[in-house]
Amino acid sequence: MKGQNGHSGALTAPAAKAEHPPVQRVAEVVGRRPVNAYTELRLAAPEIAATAVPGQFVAFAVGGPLSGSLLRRSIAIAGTGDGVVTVVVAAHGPGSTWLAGLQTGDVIDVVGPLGRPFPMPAPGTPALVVGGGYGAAALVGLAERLRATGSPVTAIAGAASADRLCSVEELGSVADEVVVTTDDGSAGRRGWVSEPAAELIADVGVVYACGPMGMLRAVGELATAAGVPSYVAVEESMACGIGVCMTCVLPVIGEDGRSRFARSCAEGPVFGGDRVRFADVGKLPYDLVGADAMGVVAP
Amino acid sequence: MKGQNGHSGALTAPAAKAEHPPVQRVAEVVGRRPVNAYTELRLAAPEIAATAVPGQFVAFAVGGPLSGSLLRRSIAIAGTGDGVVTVVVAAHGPGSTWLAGLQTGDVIDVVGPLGRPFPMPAPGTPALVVGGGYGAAALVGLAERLRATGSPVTAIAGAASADRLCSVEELGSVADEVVVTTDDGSAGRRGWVSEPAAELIADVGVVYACGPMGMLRAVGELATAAGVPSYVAVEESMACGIGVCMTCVLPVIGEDGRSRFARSCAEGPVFGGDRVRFADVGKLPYDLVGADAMGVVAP
Amino acid sequence: MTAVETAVDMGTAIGSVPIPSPVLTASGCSAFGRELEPFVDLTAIGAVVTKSVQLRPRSGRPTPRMAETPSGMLNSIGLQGPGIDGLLAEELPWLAERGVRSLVSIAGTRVEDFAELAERLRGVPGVLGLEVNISCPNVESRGEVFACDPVAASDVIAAVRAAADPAHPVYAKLSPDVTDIVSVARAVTDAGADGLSMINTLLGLVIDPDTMRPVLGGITGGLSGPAIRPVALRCVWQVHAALPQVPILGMGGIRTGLDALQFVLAGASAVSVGTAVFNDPSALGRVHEELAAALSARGFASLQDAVGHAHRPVDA
Amino acid sequence: MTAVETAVDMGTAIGSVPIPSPVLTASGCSAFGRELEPFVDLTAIGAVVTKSVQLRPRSGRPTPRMAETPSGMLNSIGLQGPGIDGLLAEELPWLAERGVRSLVSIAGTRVEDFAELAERLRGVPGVLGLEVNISCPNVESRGEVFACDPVAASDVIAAVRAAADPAHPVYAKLSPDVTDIVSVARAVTDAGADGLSMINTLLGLVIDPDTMRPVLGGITGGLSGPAIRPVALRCVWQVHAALPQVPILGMGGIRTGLDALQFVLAGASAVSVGTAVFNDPSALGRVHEELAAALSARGFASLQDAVGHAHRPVDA
Ligand SMILES: Cc1cc2nc3c(=O)[nH]c(=O)nc-3n(C[C@H](O)[C@H](O)[C@H](O)COP(=O)(O)OP(=O)(O)OC[C@H]3O[C@@H](n4cnc5c(N)ncnc54)[C@H](O)[C@@H]3O)c2cc1C
Ligand SMILES: Cc1cc2nc3c(=O)[nH]c(=O)nc-3n(C[C@H](O)[C@H](O)[C@H](O)COP(=O)(O)OP(=O)(O)OC[C@H]3O[C@@H](n4cnc5c(N)ncnc54)[C@H](O)[C@@H]3O)c2cc1C
Ligand SMILES: Cc1cc2nc3c(=O)[nH]c(=O)nc-3n(C[C@H](O)[C@H](O)[C@H](O)COP(=O)(O)O)c2cc1C
Ligand SMILES: Cc1cc2nc3c(=O)[nH]c(=O)nc-3n(C[C@H](O)[C@H](O)[C@H](O)COP(=O)(O)O)c2cc1C
Ligand code: FES
Ligand code: FES
Repeated sequence: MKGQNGHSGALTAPAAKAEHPPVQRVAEVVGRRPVNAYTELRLAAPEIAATAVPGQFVAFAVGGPLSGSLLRRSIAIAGTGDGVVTVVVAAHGPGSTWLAGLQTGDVIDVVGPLGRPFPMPAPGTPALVVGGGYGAAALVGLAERLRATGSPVTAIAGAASADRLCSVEELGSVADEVVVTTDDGSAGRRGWVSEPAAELIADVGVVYACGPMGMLRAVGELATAAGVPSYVAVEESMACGIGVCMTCVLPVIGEDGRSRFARSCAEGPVFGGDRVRFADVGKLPYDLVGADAMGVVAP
Repeated sequence: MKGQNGHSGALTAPAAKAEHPPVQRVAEVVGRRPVNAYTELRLAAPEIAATAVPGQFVAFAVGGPLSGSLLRRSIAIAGTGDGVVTVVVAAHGPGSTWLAGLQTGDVIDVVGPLGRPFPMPAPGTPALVVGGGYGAAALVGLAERLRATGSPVTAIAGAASADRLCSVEELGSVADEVVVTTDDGSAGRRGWVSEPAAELIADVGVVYACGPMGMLRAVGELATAAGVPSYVAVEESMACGIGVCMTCVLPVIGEDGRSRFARSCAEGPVFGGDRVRFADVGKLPYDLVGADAMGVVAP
Repeated sequence: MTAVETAVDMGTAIGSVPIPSPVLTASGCSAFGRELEPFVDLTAIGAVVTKSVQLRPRSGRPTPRMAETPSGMLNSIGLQGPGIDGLLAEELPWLAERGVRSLVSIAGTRVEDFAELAERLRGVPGVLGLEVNISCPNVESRGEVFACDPVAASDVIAAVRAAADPAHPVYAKLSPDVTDIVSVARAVTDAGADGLSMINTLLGLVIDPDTMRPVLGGITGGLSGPAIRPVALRCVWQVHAALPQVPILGMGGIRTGLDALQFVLAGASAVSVGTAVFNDPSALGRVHEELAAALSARGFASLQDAVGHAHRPVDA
Repeated sequence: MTAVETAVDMGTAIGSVPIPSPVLTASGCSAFGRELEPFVDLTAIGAVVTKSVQLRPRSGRPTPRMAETPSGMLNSIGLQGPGIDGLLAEELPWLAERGVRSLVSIAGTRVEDFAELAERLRGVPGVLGLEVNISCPNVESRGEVFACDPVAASDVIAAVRAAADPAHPVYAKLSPDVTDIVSVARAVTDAGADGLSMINTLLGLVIDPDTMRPVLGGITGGLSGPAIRPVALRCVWQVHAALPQVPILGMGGIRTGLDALQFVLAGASAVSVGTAVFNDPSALGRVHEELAAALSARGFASLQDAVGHAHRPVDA
């Protein structure tokens, strides 16, 4: 993977566009089950299941026919197979709470697969996948794909507490090793995923992470410091999920070494861990392309 | 009933306020079944079931937790018993379609009982009840109550076609006679309810009607022309159902003989058939109290 | 409204008149209060803001008077009401007997009408103050709405302030349908308004796809409900930023305690709940409880401490 | 967009340029069209209205850039975009190659900026006309928004009309945040606007109950979506009533064919679908089909026959 980078000395090449365009369809919920603090939903969506690649997500219309919530909710794809797309939903605000309340037989409007998949390393490259909370679900398919191309896979799944862990079993069945951490020590090692990640990073050639922003930053920085390429799947607030609204941007270093506000739905959600300017998320750094036109000047 | 009228020579006294105040509660749907073109819902709402009187209605919040539809939908009470309130819903626009889609086990926010009940005649007064479409459902409880006070009851149930008839069986089990009419002749007599009503009116001392405005007008005018007091339950567009918004008014002749815009939710929905100025519904007649302040002058 | 275990002092004031709760009804959305009795303890809320009254009884407009809109509604009632005589004879005594505070909304089409109404309301028991609905057409200015012109608006307020009971705070109710709401706010405050109610409805239109004509006989109507909340909050924010010492009665789409909290943080020292009452007749008590709980959860000892908080730097 | 059995002639025009469908994207709500390709036949819709472009590339504002609101959303993107060079080099050729019509939205903070943009767009293939986004702060007038001042607005439009390709119709995009939208409409039409796009977003604010500060870094943002539809319809109605000969591109909360029908009946000869695309990326084609079906069901032989129909007496 090293050496695939651009002119800037970055460790990663930007994730490539997905091969298949997204589709929009009404899908039936064909299964639901609680998974610790989360709800796993299985949706009959053959076109999406057939083309989705790990790292991609779907976007759901929420609230039913009289809904006053217009914006789609983006949810990572946790698995595909037999024409079925699996997602894991954490009930958070009104939209995700509504999603988590869907019952078998209900139907929902879904768009997908969206976003860019995780780039694959050279066959056989040992890989570390790091998931935080429900973020671990999105890594199961990736781990399988890595194994299929000969990569030994080590997985770390972390959460605040045991009930917020996710997909530990599934990761266990594909990864060579699964390390579990919880902030409160209620399962696995007490502490953050970054601790085992720091220990394991020397042995791998690529790192993948999905979870809260703070975790992505820690893992990304760790990898970059160790000279290991990393890819993180970010979770920015999205209005459309398809690339037309420009609400979901964050500062990302491009192939030409210049930083731009990149759409996390269309240029992401997978970005090189060394390309996301984590410290500047939510800010407008003066060296961003076009910051000058906003009246921001170099200090 | 004759002679209970006000100063104006009207045949009817205005319907009296209900004895019990309404309550607001979340009720569970404990039963649903299709009834011809309609859906009958049974709701567990003991406080409402215990105090509702025929002629009253309930108001439902529609659309679920993310709903963009704020206004309540008013639905006549079709029956009460065992702590359960029964309603019959015709799927029409988005709100009633949502209501008609409720499943057993779903919960819904309901306010009731609302509005003024049908006034009862002197015990034993022969009564004619006339229902149009789902309006017949609201008359079943009334017919029972009339029978209980010794009134012989004749019922007419009419609709555009057989599939839009409602409660014919239920009326049959309490009324001495049930006449069915359909506009297209697909069940019972071909034609409007006003034809059998005209034939039967001479034999009764009071008439009650519930259904579309045109039907109420025809029945009300028929009764008044025959010198028989009549009560009609109107269906005006309501925003609140409880009397605070003033959207649901229609021109009604008061006890003092003067006409006012009366709230169909709070002064109605039951009005004397001779008191509603049907021809002026949706208009602002110059002789309404306060029309002068609106700039409307006598022609 | 059942008491909740919270240490937050929810007391506030309309002008200089203290009220125990910052949650009031909105004019025209709770009639004269009676119908809410089964759902709300009217003595516990801040006040009943009565439906705008004019000098004479008014029939109001013919139906249809409303249309449902996405997260809101359009209305054109035409100020149906009993006139000042009916108000004084029937409605205000009913409220006063029960110890319910009333903020009386007055409306007119001439400056003198407003002044006469204010005069008639002097010393009336239970009345805590006046809200002046200036979103009415000014017959002396080709029907232009008073609230859309700083001069006409301040003429009304000056006349009302001069005629009103000195003990009655006078709140001017502003329309959002202006290019610069701060200039109107400044004009009416300079003219003597003790506070500002904001916002009234936005001018809107709905066409019936079946008749292919406007739903409302008056063609346009007033848009209210959660749909307009961001506009209302913007108005409160702008005016509080410009005139931080002027008390604001905030309204426009408030449905929950967290909605009310937004208005308080933006600068409102009290709030009115309007259209939400149609959806939930128990809304007033609920909003009070939810707001108290939200303030408590955020560490505020009193409602007053939270007023305008969103304008302060984050580290403050 | 699959063809539907309907005899209705859906053809209309932007200025004098004919287009086969009255349904367009809304500026800023479909970027430069590319991302909609999987969902919509871009050659079949009226045109792609491109995200407002300025002279220089712009990063846009920091996040958060949006907040969901009841039946709507608030946004503050800050016109992120590639600048006119990027537009001419990348986006317009992509559209032109595919035979997609584009209505190019231009924005600036000085009259000369607008004129220069119009000049640069002369004769560019695929461009059918210009939409002038005057809802931008005017740096030469203490940041007052052009669209809020009839004089500033008409200065921009006059300069654009003079500089633009004579074959390009120039549409002025109006803001609803004014006391009298008809006076702005009249001013820009007198200054040479060939049509009017209305409405842009309403100024709104949302406060985050957790941070207790405005959600958006720019404090206020633009409110869009079905929530504002009644306001948009009212603006279209008022302007069409006053200036029946001026073509209107109507927008604000259109989600269905029946919503679009309301705008047409109120006086719009074409419509833009904005925020609804976020909810339903297939919305443009669907709205076209639904509108065609609705017109057909109401006995209209052509879209043109329905334009402004709601203003006609019922017996007409
Ligand atoms: C690429 C991607 C993948 C995601 N995968 C998952 C997943 O697998 N499982 C899961 O439970 N959630 C996932 N999320 C987060 C999920 O979309 C949000 O939790 C959800 O949108 C919150 O919506 P709400 O209605 O519950 O909250 P609200 O607070 O009501 O949301 C209001 C608005 O803010 C946005 N928003 C709020 N919180 C978030 C957040 N954390 N991330 C993004 N947008 C947010 C919403 O989309 C909505 O537009 C993902 C988000 C993204 C962008
Ligand atoms: C006292 C009363 C009793 C009623 N009883 C029944 C009943 O037993 N069964 C039944 O199916 N329906 C009944 N209705 C009518 C029912 O309330 C309306 O069909 C329903 O409100 C239509 O709502 P919608 O969302 O389907 O239509 P929409 O067109 O979306 O409604 C939009 C708005 O218009 C109002 N509205 C539309 N049509 C009517 C109408 N016909 N009457 C009153 N308001 C209307 C709605 O309440 C809503 O506020 C009754 C109405 C009233 C006032
Ligand atoms: C049906 C209805 C009637 C109203 N009548 C009046 C009125 O008489 N006087 C007045 O000042 N405001 C009136 N309003 C405006 C409200 O008081 C309030 O300012 C507005 O509705 C915004 O608040 P809301 O969104 O909470 O309803 C009315 C609003 C509605 C919906
Ligand atoms: C995210 C977003 C970005 C927008 N960007 C622009 C823009 O660049 N230029 C412009 O003229 N209008 C812009 N608008 C306004 C829309 O073009 C449209 O006028 C408004 O949103 C109302 O229509 P709608 O309710 O269908 O979205 C934007 C709206 C949204 C929601
Ligand atoms: S969510 Fe709309 S551009 Fe990314
Ligand atoms: S529906 Fe509100 S007063 Fe009757």
